[in-house]
Amino acid sequence: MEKPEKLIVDGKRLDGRAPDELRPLKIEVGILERANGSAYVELGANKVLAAVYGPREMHPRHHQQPDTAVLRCRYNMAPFSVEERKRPGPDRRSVEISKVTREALEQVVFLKLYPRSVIDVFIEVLQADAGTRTAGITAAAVALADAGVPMRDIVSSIAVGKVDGTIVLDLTNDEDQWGTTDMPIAMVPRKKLITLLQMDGHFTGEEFKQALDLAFKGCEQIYDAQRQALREKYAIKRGNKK
Amino acid sequence: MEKPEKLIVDGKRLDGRAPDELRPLKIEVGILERANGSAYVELGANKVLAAVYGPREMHPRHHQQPDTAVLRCRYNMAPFSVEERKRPGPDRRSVEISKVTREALEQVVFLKLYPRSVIDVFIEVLQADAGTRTAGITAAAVALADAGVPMRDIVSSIAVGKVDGTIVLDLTNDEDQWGTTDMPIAMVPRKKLITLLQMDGHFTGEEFKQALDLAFKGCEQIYDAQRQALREKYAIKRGNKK
Amino acid sequence: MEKPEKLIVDGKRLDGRAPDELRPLKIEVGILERANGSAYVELGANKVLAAVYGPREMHPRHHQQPDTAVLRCRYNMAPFSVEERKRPGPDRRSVEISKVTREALEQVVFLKLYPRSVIDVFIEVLQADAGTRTAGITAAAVALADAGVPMRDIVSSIAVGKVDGTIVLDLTNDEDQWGTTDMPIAMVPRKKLITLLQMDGHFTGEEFKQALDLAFKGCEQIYDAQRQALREKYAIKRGNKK
Amino acid sequence: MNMYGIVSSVKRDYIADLARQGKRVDTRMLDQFREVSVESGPIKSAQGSARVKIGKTQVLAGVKLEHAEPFSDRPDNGVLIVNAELLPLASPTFEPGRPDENAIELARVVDRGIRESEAIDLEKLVIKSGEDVWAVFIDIYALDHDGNLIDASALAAIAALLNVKLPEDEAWTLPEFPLQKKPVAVTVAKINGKLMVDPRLDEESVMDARITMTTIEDGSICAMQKGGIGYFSREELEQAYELARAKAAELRAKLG
Amino acid sequence: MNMYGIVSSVKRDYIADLARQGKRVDTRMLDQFREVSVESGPIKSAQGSARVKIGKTQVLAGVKLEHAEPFSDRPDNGVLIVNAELLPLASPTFEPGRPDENAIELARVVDRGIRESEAIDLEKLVIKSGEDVWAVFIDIYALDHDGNLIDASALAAIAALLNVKLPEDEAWTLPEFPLQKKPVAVTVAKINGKLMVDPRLDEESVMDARITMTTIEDGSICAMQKGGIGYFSREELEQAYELARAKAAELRAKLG
Amino acid sequence: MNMYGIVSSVKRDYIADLARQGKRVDTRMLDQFREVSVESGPIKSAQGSARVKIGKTQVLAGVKLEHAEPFSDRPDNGVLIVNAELLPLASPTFEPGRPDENAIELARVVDRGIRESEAIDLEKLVIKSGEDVWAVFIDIYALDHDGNLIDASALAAIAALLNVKLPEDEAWTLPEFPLQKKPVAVTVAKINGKLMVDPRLDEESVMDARITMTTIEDGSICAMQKGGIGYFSREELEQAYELARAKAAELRAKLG
Repeated sequence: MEKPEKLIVDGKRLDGRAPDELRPLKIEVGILERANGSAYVELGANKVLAAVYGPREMHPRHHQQPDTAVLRCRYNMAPFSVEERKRPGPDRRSVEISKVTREALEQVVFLKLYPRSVIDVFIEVLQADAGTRTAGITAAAVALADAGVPMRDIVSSIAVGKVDGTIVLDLTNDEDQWGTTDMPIAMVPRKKLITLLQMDGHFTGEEFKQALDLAFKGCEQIYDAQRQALREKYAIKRGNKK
Repeated sequence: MEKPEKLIVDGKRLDGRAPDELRPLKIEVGILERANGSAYVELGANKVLAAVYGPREMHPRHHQQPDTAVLRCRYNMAPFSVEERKRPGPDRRSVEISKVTREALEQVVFLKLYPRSVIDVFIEVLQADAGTRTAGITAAAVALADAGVPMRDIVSSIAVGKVDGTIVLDLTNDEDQWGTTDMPIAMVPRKKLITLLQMDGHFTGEEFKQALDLAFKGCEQIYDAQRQALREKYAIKRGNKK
Repeated sequence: MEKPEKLIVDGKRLDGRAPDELRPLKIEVGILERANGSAYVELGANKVLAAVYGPREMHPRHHQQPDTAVLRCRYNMAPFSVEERKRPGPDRRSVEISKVTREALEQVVFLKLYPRSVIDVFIEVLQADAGTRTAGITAAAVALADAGVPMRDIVSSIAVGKVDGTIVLDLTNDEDQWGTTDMPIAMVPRKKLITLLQMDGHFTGEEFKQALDLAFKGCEQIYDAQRQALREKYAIKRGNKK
Repeated sequence: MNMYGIVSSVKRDYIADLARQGKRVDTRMLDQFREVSVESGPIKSAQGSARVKIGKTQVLAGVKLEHAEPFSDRPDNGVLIVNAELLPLASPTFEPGRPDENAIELARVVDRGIRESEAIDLEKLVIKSGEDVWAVFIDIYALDHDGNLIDASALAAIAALLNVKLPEDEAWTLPEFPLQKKPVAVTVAKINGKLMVDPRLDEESVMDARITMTTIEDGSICAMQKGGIGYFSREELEQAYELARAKAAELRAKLG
Repeated sequence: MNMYGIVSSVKRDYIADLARQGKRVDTRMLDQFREVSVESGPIKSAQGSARVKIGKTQVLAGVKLEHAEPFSDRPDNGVLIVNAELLPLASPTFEPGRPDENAIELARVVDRGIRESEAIDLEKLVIKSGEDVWAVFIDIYALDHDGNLIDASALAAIAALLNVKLPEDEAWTLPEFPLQKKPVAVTVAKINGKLMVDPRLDEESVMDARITMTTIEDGSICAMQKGGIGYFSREELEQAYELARAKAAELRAKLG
Repeated sequence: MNMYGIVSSVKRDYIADLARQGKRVDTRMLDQFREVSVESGPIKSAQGSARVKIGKTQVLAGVKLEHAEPFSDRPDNGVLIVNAELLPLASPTFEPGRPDENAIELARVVDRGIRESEAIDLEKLVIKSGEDVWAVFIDIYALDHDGNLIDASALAAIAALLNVKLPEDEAWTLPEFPLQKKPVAVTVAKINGKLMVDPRLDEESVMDARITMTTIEDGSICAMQKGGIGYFSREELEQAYELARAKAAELRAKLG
């Protein structure tokens, strides 16, 4: 797509959203048979799958930690998830995202309960439209809950940014590409503790504060949807057991 | 070479063979000093070397199996074995052939006799003219016998195919390239048990049956040549010992 | 640079040196904080850093030798050390140089004193102008001494070669590229025992002998400078301790 | 690594004993598939895509079309590349990293079914002879592995090809994607001497051997692949062919 | 692997306890850097180079300019590539081999600071649109790791860019290298609830989390990166920003 | 990994003690090679090939000629590439995988002998200056390793070059392959202070050091490579040169 003249017209974004509005969000829990926990997230045109294996025995053994479980995360994009086919295998971007994803999640997981173990989080981006790392974290947190991994709370994640001088929530690919600033963020929404923060582009100090405000609002909506999805899954399960 | 108009003229193939005729076959046993067993096979213009090491201790140890030996096979082509120089190292084709080769041989080897051990089969194609995987299996079976590895029986292998509508034995490169169908097969000839079967091209059900008939005939000839080569080697050895 | 008409004019080389003259040499000891020993060598436009870690426990454990320490060497060139940016990571040249460097140093180190240990020598070429492998060995020997690793003696290293038919000491890049012969050498200068010798180009038997003569002279100068640098470092240290 | 996981020896004996009686752990007939569903076009970023479920096994396939140079010995042919990823998401025994021998075999079996049946008319994919052609990338993504990944993958691949929309590219001048055949793979497992289709994961972990036969509309065979360390007799192969042919027709009907 | 090494639990408690009191192991203030020095042009084989020392931490950066094809989606932009090597020379915990996640993160944080601030006017690096542009390679070489490699690397990178001499190449027609901004990264560590700049290695091994903020001359932010498993509150982020902005000005002054 | 294997300490002492007396395990003289044979052209798919046996050591070399771009700093030179594979077939200590330091050293020693002697007139291999040249690939295949792979490989390489038939290619216009020298490598091993040629594998596992000297027809040296952790004195090097020169003439005679 060519660069559009304006990304915000009459207070509305190209897809009709208000600046502080999320894209349509769908969260499904437990959609995979083999994984110990799984979740599927659609956020606008993003389609992201997360699966959790573990706690399970760590191999090779010399990677075991005697006093704690190890959390491992892999973020990966399907070759067909983007405009130009992506060659399979990790690249520098996915290695970095895997690292910050792990750091975003690790704080809430009670790893000490499972010494010598490993908990694996696998995130697969099936279709991408900006915000895949935050959708991945959102999905991973739900998958961890689905796997029954004990956690302090759920981590919720979204991006905010600046487009045509306006602070906006949940950028699309066009807004990311033609806008000024992208700031993915993850947090424990109840306590407002930020576990992931990256940013590139341009923010004045004042804009940064506005962006944080909007991020808190966005993550609360994500958080509600995560809990709702988990409730539905487990309500149904309990219902079935009767 | 350009595609020839016909690959079979007056019932004879381009190299003068009848449809059910093997190329000239030569099998030599024990031609390498360091390997525990070895064999060299020439089948037409194919030149293939196989060596066996083991049973020997498996390293690294965590790959050891407590109740059985592990059979490993590596099929590899020399850079100079084909028309256009092949880059050294495994490619997808050789990884697959290594796998089916192992599966073709494993059934006949008494692996349970050697717990915690490994038996390595290395196949090197020095000059290639279609049928290298089957020549490799034929050579590997003889090398296993030469290494003194206990086996139920010997595995014999050959390809059959369809060329100009005729079912033929032991395709050359030209026949493989310009013909319709290639079906490599391996078996324990005495009991007619098939341990490798691949096919690509086109067969009706009826042609498939004809091809199996021809494969059984071909493998019997291979089997005779394998036993003959082993007899000669060990007859001479016994002779020398007197 | 274009090939110059002559590399030696009136007995002087392009940089004004006599055939048997070293380039300006600077050796600094202990310039890194974290390494157990380190040295920095400037030889003409070469800038080479060497660091030693160990003796330390060898990981992974199955690489431990029960009766001796293992010496490992890595020679590496910075991407910006040469005219055309060098891609990071080992290439065939650096793998070979790492091997001969290890073999040049191993003889003088009392490895048997540290069973199950490893001593790591890391050589980084920051700026290159021919003779980097010999400058690296010279630096590594000083770094080993700085690390307090017990050694029979110090290894000294330099290149000799043939340029415009003259045997010369310590070739520059231009001389290496446009001259005839390059012969890097390393030795224990006191006992005149040669621990590294490579050569490519052209030598008659007589020229080889002349080149050896010059190499002995050159290595003695290197040896003096190495000892001087170590004396200064440790004299100052002792001074400071008062 | 064994891609079929491990079952306890009790379960192993149970499955083998059932097979001897012509029965299966999930009460299916020997010649009966689990429930099969084909969803077309779930991925919009691909030119074509499909998700196939066979029981609890799930495979996603995506097709991308890109400009490429033809292979030097085939200047007048488009390029077909099939890649398979056994995602660590799909099974506790799958590990991240480059495709292992199981993933490579899977990709190559699917590739041969499509290539050898001439399902795609590759000659129609030439833009400029010897210089510029369309490359068809089929990426197979195993999402959930409960057995019979080969049949699920082959079906997802052909379904994704059927779903291909034309790329928005000036060089594309064909009225439609030149798909001319629908090859379908059917894998027959042998357990305790009995042949059965569509092995579940626990059956795969017990089977002696498997044979995959890919057939086209007229019942002729375009590709075969035996796997596993066991053997087949001649009679078993002929019986497997009859099974494969009959079941392929059923699966092909799911392609719509 | 943890790139911050291990300190004893006694030292860990000591550092944490000091932090609670607003103190540090080396008597610095929380908002105080160690001694910082910038040496320009130590490497003549690079077009630009700089060696930065922050306390005992040493980083060398070299810039090479080479002809390259532009990326197909940016035909009118030069190419910027930042690579970082955590040399095994620099720390007992760094191992030879391809860059690990720490080296990759380091390179990408430096890259974003330069790229997003538009420090280099990439459009001026085009030689022939869509065909030939200048590629700017920044290679970061960590020589001695005593903490805060990110700030040292980012400073070395911008200092090396400032040091760039024009290549002797016919295609080079610019009067000078088009550097138009000086982004500076400042990393703020959080230990026991206290924020501090320029963590030493032992402080890094104890810290809960870190946040790197890269700012330009006017104090605005061009890049941020949180690291570590801890969290930041909103107030902490705002406080970190004030620290980063103030300290960046100090470091920028070292660039001369 | 040590490529020379392990011998028992009893055998080690025995070999060293024999050496002291000027004797060898297989009753050879110190300056005596095992039986050497050179078979030309065993591989028809190569443009040139040779199989060399030295005692029980066997090496196969194949030459392929292919079109290539010249290196940018050598627009008027063909390209020479030497690759060596220490096949796992050849020794229980050789493992599959990318060439290790021993294989790389072997290839580079052979390469330097050919390159530095100017055995091939690379300028004659230019088809179009700066654009299209012949690349000469020499692939060395170690089949059976009973010691002295370097000499066997170097001899196989030059024998394979001598065997080169002209490619059937329009671009080939030379009357013959421009081979103008026959460099021959001779490796001298030092055991217990004694120098000897053509070490067997058990001798290699005991030797202190080795030196390979590659000489051409007039006895001058074009390449040298010392290996092993031992040392050589000046006198030993001069003695080694006399051995290498004399033995090279013997080996060269085998090239026919």
